[in-house]
Amino acid sequence: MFPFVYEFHWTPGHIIFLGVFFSVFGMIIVTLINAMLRSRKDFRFKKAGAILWKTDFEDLPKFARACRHEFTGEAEHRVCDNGFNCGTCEAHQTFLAQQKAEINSDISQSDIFGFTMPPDRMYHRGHTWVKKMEHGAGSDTDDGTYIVGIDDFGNRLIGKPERVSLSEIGSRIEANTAGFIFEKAGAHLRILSPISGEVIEHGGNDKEWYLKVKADDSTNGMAHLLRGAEIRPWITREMERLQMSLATSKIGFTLADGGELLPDMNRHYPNVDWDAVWGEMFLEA
Amino acid sequence: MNITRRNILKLIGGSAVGFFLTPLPYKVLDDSSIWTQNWSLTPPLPQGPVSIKYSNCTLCAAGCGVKAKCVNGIPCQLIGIPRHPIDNGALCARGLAGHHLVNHPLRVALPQKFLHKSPDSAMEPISFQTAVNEIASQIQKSNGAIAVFDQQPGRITSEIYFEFLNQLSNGIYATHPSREDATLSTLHEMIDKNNAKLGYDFENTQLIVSFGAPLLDDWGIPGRMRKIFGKRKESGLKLIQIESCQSRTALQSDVWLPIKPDTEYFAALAIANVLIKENLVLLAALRQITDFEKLKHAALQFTPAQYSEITGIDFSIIRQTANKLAQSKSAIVLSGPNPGAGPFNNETEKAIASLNILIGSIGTDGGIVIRDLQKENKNHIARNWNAIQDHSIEVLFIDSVDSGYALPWNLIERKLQPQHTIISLSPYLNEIAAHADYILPSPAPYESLVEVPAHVTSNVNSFSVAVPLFAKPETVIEPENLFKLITQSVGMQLEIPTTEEAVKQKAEKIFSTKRGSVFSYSDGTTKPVSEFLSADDLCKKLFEGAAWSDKPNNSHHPFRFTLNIAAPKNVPKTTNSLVLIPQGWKVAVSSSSISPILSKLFQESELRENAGTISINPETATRYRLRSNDTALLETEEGKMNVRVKLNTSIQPGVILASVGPALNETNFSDATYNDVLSLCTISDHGTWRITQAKVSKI
Amino acid sequence: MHNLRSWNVENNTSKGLENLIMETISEKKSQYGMMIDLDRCNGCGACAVACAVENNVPPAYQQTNTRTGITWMRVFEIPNDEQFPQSDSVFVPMFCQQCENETPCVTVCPQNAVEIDPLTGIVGQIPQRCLGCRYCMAACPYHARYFNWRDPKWTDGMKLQLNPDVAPRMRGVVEKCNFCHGRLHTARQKAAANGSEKIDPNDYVPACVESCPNKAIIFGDLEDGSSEISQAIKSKNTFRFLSRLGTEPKVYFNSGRAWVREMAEQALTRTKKEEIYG
Amino acid sequence: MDNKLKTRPIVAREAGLMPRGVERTSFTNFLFWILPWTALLCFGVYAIYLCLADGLWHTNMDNRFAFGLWIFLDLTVIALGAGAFFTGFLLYILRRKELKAVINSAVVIGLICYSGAVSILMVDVGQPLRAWFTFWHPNTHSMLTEVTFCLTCYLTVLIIEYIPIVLKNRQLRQIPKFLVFEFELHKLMPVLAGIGTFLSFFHQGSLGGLFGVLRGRPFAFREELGIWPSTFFLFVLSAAAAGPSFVMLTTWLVQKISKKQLVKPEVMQFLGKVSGILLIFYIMLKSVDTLIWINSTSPSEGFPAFEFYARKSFGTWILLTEIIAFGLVPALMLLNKKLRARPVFLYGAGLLVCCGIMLNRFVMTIQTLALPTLPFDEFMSYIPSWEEAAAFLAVIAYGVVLYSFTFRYATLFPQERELQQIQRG
Repeated sequence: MFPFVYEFHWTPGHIIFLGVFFSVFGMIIVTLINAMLRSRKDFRFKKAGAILWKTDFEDLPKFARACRHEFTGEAEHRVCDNGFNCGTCEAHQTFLAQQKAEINSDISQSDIFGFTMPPDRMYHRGHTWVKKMEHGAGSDTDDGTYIVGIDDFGNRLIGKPERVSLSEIGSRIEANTAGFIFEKAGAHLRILSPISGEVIEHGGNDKEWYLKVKADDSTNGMAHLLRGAEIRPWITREMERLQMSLATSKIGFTLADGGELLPDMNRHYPNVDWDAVWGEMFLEA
Repeated sequence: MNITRRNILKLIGGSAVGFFLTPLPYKVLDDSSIWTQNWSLTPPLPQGPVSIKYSNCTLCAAGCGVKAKCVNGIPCQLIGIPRHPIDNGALCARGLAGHHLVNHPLRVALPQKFLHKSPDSAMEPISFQTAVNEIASQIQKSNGAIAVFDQQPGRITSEIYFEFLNQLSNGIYATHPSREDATLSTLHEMIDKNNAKLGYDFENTQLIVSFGAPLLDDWGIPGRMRKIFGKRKESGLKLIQIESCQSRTALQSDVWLPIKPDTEYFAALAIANVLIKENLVLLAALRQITDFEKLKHAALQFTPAQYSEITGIDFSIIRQTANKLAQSKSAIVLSGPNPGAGPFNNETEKAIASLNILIGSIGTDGGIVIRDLQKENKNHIARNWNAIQDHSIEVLFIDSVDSGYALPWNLIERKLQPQHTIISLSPYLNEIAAHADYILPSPAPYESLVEVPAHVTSNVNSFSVAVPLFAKPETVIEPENLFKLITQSVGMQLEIPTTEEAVKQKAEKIFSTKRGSVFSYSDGTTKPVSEFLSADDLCKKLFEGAAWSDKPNNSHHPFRFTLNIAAPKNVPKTTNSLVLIPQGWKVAVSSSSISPILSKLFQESELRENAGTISINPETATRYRLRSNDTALLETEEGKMNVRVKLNTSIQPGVILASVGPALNETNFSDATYNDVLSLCTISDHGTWRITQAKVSKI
Repeated sequence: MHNLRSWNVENNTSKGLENLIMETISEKKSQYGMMIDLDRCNGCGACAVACAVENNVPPAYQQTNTRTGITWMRVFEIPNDEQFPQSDSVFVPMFCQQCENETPCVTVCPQNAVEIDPLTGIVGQIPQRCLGCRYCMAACPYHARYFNWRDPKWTDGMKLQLNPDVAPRMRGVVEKCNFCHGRLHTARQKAAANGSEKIDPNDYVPACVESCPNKAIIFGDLEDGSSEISQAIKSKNTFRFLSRLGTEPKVYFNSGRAWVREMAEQALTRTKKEEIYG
Repeated sequence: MDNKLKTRPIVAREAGLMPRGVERTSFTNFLFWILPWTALLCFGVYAIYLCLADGLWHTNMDNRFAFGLWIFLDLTVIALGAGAFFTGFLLYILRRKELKAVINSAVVIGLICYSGAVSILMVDVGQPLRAWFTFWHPNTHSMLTEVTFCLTCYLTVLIIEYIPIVLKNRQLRQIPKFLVFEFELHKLMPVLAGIGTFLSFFHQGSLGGLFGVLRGRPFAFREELGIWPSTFFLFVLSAAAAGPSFVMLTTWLVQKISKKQLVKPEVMQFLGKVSGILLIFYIMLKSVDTLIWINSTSPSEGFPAFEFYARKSFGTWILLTEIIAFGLVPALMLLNKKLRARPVFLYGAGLLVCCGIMLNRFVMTIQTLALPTLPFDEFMSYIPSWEEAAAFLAVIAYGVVLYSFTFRYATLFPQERELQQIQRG
């Protein structure tokens, strides 16, 4: 380039100066391109979902990221920084190893603070549950099909949605990415899918929405889900979170009775910033 | 090889990469820097053959030789002719940009008539014939005088004006020349031989005593003065400047006598006093040629102490000056008005001129010499402007040429009848033309053929021709043609020669005398007239660009003089109030006479003061609480105006130096929009406006 | 070698080829300089006018003043600090002083729009390359650089009277004295046409030198020991402005008046004057 | 993604653009706040249009004051914008994690300052269309080349750093590609921070060198250390000192205007401490430099330095104010832990530091040009035209507008939500 410019002479100054400048400029451009290539790669290797969750997760307040072992009392104030992915968490393994027996709790009771949380399923922190497909009698094959639904806490919190979108049949969903989209009162909520797999059926009515998913991995892919004795302390914590969220969203409003959530709460308390409350409770940053 | 889509893509890709390896894109990028130069608001340069033309500058009477670089025949640059025998190859700032005057923003392209009576004082185009008819009927029915105002007398056009006015019963030929020859013309009136044309022999003089003449500020023939003063170290020339302000000439003088304002008369008498009282001059010899009793009486009117008091100069310095004058081998005493302030009064002029007689410098080498002895063939009715009766002129023609010396409109106005018609021949709508009823534009400088006679201050005769460098527009008219039309219209019989014919006649006359030599502009050679084969040959040479100059006329003639000087009556009163002295530069007292490029001097630098600026001493400024660049109100009995204040330590305390400069960016000089400092000056009965009592206050 | 200062005429496209030819002619090295005899200068302004005409510097707009004007050659009147009538003043033409050493404007220009020609020592301004950052103006201790604050304006007639050898500058670029580059270019062409290595000194005379009626300006090659200027600068009355900055300006001044020489050496404030003017 | 469950980034209402869970004023209030600034911005843009379309004669700059208000503005905002690089440097390179609380804000301030400066610079030059010539015909000796190169690069860096902040907007983040890109970009942030620090070091320095190399301006000229004049290093140091103070000050201002706590006081105090440490070093070096200049540099060029201060308008008071009132005093205030803990002193000192840097840049530009050089020169003054002032204000208005929008629709202060919950709960 330069040698074609009138009266241009190469001097050591030019070489050093332009060398440094173009190296720096090159570095900036390379960084930018690198970021682009990496994100493309992420999509190609299907890492995007995990990344999205990771980003969302990182933006969650610490209180929402409490470790499941904190619920059970095994640990005090432990904040998860692993995206609730207990499958890869070393600490989780340690805790599991230390667990002598199933934590003793009244797991048969499905009514927790007035919520119906049946113990026959596993729960995701984003208020969805997974239940193994019960095949009809005579069928002994476990084909890895699961039903995914929204838990009672979630259902009651939202009430009756104005519009629902479910993942299409035949599409893939990733754990911790949107499995349902609920729209209500101007809010636009994505509700996280608890597991990864292929949607093979979906449906629902005014009250219950579900996806039937052929899961990728039925053991490791479920490690992060809460179950059994963890459910009660978790819901207790969630009630606290809700209370706090409601408090910051609108001063002076608390769940004074500590009792059950009314269906369609937003109608009863129109002054609350429900968008913020829902977002917080459904782990949306 | 078969053509596949892949191959084509490869080819395109390869070409794209290859393209960036060639110099082409980079060269194109680089060249675009040149293309950005094609800024639509930057004019394209004229293109075409470059040629050289020669002519003479006619912006003032000096008539310096000019070499013009032309593109497509249009001059784009003027420069002097090196080794020119008369002007020494110098052009002044005005002359260097003289070619711009053709395209001056104030130029009037068409004959116009002012509708003075209408509220907006608009101009409307008028045909020459209609204008001439209207003017002719004005002339025919006039009761008052018909006057032609010529600021550069002595030209062929001037002769035409004479002829025209001579045929009228009520014609007045009015002049207001540069007054650079003030001392010469005063002497001319004192002399018994009134056919002698006098000139200053500066080349051989040892001492010049100048009463305010701006000798080094484009006075006379600027190049000649510069050459003489440039060699002063070798020639021993001394200059004594007697002037109330430190002008550029005073700065360069050997001795500067900073007299009080307007006391030149007394300074001259004081010198005469010393010369006579102390017998410094040969009084016996002087008695042979003049009766100087009146001068003696006038000079002895006051005591040295009184002279000192009046002039503000220690008498010992006056004595020294007188001694130098008397002892110098050759000396010249001369006066010259400051171009802004008008001439001295007659008594002052006479007193200054008589010093030359006292020291015997007339007719001697290095003194005032006789340039030529001519038969005064016509009894002219030429009148200096102030000799004209007030309210007498009904129809006034104002010639297009200006003298380079200020001309207050008030001065003209007082000579006019209440009902008057003014016809301006100026090609420009300048300060004076704005007062006219008709503007019948003459050709601009370098648009017509003009002959250039010797300058009034020259010691030798000379002649050259200013050939036109530009084509003349059809909408302008030469004064001679205009007067031809007017004479026809009023039914007068008048033979009007063309300039070309007049030049030919002059060339024949020169050829017949065989005197002098011709300096050719193109090759710088000098050829004696005797070597020319014919008058035509000489004439042709003059048209090609040449200057004829005579050899010095060394004839010594015994003269007799009449020294009729009135004695001063009483000591002038000194006042504590401020005095306003207008000051101008010969080159630029009118806005239209200079190229807009002179804004470099007037507006874009502080080299020359433009209109509306006053300079005062810081001491005066402190007294009136003024600071540099303040706007102040300048008041005189005549009126008031806003001025910008400049401080200058070289100005006498109590003096306001008001610059009479061009108003470079004015486009309308009529009515109230333009305020000329000259309009604030009190014009004395002598037609001069050198001193005005003034007040200044901060706004 | 490529010679960029020939760009001054570049937009006269017909000359492009001549430039290329000319550039190939080798030329002897010169150091052009000037000397101004301040005792001869009486501030007539001819140099300033001749300069503006030669270099197609436009006349002023109505609003233009001493601080926004373009005066490649600007003459200052400098008073001594005496009161009337002991007052005296000197006229100092001020223009680009053609600094030789660490030329302030050359080193600061971000895009090489100011270059010193090794062949002539002339500091050249390439307006076509200038982006108008005005850093060079801040750098110049002589305030001898001028910015085109407005579009150049001539009347239609005057546009036909522009010097065909010098391209007018556009708005937004800096310009300054270049010792009449158009004339250098013409002289070079002439020398090249004659097959000469050296320009005839008579062919290359800047407009101010040529027009000075007092012959107060001497111009020539400082390298050439026999030139008039090389002799003239040896005078004891010769000085340069701000020579103590070490930029080795190639414009010299000369005055027999001691106060003028002392004035030139004065550092910074002339407090007396400031009191007056301030 | 195969998931056909498309999220719809449709703004149901204006509030949908804002981050969740933080309180923002009503849209009407926001409009009332933003409209006057936008009006000011438009007015400034009109003035800029005049300068670009009609020529720089609209300014009051002249051949003597070739630089004016705009260059002063450029130098000042670039110095104040140094918070971006220095906070980035502390966070990403020195791993001071607490600064995460202000990094976004610092980046936005940096972007505003740099883009504002570059825009004004483009108006300030006579032929902005030729700005690319600097890359084509670079003069490696010129400080301005260094400045141009570094500014261009660093502005690119700042834009890249600003992208993630924008992409994390509540609606934009619903587009997976944006969020993934943001994530990947964020991982590379230390590289950019490093480059930014490197570039900032050079151009802050070169801006100082800009005047320091002016041999023809003895007031500004300084001896060279290596290849740069001493002002190079002083500018780097002073900018690094003022940057954190400015970040602190703007944060405080935003807190006051938005009436909520955004950053923990410890972070502010840390910024103040950093500022104080750097400032005390700067003041020491500046004093040494001034003494060398007075006693050696200036006299060796033939100019007694105190004559530069001989005028009423720019007396020695200006030097003393710069060094003591705007230097030593705030430095000591910031270094004292007890004083620092009190907001009056902390922010008061921050204000003094910012004033100090403004005064320093003012002295370097305006005073340098106002002082005569030739013996017959005069001291001159300069008052900007309304067009210059309008363009100046436009930069400020632009900054307020951009900052306000970013503050409203993106997360500038990650601690905000938490602090809000603490406050409420």
